[in-house]
Amino acid sequence: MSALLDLWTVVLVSAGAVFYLAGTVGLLRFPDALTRLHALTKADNLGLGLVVLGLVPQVGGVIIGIKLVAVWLLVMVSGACVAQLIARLVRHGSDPAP
Amino acid sequence: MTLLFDAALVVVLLGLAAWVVLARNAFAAVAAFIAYGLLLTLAWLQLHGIDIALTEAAIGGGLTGALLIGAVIRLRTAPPAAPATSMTLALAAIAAATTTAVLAACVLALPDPAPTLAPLVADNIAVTGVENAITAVLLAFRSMDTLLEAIVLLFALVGAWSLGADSAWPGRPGFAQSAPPNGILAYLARILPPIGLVIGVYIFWTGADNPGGKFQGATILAAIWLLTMAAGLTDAPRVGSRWLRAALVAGPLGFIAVGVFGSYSAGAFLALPPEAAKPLILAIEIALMPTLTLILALLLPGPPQRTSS
Amino acid sequence: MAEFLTGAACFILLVVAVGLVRLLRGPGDADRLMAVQLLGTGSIALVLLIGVVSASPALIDVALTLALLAAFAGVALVRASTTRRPPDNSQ
Amino acid sequence: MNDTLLYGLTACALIGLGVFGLIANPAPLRKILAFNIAGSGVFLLAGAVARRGAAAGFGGDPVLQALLITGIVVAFSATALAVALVLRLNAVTGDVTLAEPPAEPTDDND
Repeated sequence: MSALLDLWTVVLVSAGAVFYLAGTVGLLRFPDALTRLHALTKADNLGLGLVVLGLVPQVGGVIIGIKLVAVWLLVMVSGACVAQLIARLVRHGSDPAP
Repeated sequence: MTLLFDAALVVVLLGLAAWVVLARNAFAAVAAFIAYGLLLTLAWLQLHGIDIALTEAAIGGGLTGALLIGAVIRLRTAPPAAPATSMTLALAAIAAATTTAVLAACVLALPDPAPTLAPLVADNIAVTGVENAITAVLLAFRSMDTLLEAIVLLFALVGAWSLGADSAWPGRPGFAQSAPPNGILAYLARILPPIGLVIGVYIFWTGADNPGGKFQGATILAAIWLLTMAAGLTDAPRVGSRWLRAALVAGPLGFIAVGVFGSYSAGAFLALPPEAAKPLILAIEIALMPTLTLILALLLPGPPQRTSS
Repeated sequence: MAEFLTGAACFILLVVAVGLVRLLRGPGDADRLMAVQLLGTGSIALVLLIGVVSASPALIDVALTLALLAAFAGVALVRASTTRRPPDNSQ
Repeated sequence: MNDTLLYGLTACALIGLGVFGLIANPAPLRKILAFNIAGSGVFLLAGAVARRGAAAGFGGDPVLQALLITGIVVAFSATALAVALVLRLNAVTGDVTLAEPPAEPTDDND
């Protein structure tokens, strides 16, 4: 059972790390601000989400596990809102060098 | 493996610090400074200072970033200052290199075994009734420092307010903010405050026994209040308002009252009688919390700017 | 397991650090802020990983604080860039 | 090379960088940033010293760590006051420096 949980952690944390890599590659390679924003939100939501889900079996406590997931939910809410705000800023040209 | 992580962290920290100092674009420097603050939080964790990491996360990740971004954008229209002459640059380089060299020599010469007060704290912490050693130090063993800190914060706010123009006195700090009531910002400012209130009070409350405490909790509450101000849902209070001024001095006065009580009951100013140590520590924390929240939040919008609404 | 998680932490730190190149290059404020945002999310993951490795659940509170305040830099930028200030007559 | 030595030496380098920026960079806001870098270097140095003092079941000397928390909060309040001063100076004079303006503007600081 514990080996299975460890496998779960290894697979999900690795997958999360890959999404961080994808986020960085997108942030560096995509041509304009809006597409870069698209890459960033993947790292926000999926990268952190997979890491959190991977870590849940390792913390040994339901309350702590719930707090872990709460961290992810908070990041998703604020990440989504900030992405919208930044996108509007970019589109309405308030940014000096779009 | 951990040392590898430390080494990578240190390299990125130094790179970001160099960028903050050397970048040509002021906004880029501020953005790098925010990133630097985030990584500093990780450095504190690696140095086993969880309480410090929590403080850095709350202040560096929230308040300082917002303060500096607001300032750098307002200063964008200002004419650039005259660039430093090569003489100044050379002097700066010499001063920096000397400082670093002397300090590095001191670090390499640190005594071994290191002097520490940890055993002393471990021996006496039971008297205070709290389990978090940091809280015990802040509110029992070195409470004079904490009292003076609260007063310094109050002075900083008074200093910032005193920069306001006469015509704006006693008005509200900052500029009037408005946002579309159904927009994203207003949405965020309605979703986060209840959660932030719970987290802030939790961090404050758990501080007696676990990492956390009034500074971290107050910073979180201040940040949440600022968010609602940014979305136009609330407005900063008038600096002349009586309740505001009363709340600002309530914390330090409560602290001093406990101190005076100590000089009667335990023989010295700020001494805590052992049988009542924990309730008194809690009393100080509860008295300081609203004051700290108000000061930390109102330091951001700065001096009063407008007398109407 | 600790070895693997520390290795993952190293990997994520390096990856988001490389993302900081966007902070150097810009060109807009929004691009620079996005690099900071990625680093912020990365630090939350790192705090959680370090917390599990060192078996100290209190670190989750640090991650919770970072997550709660993750939106602040973005909100400050949008607010400062879009606020039309009244002419300053306070001289 | 142990971790306290690594962080201690990093702190020294950060203080040096901060001192350099404080003297070399003419823009006041950048001086504030540089001062904060130097300040955080001082904190980190104290943090490394505190970590060396780990004993009696604590991960670091709790007295020093508690004082660091005080330091970080006070540093924030000082930064806020400094920023308020610069903004007020800019609002009153339209400029950000107390020095005489340069003969012709340069685009050093965009």
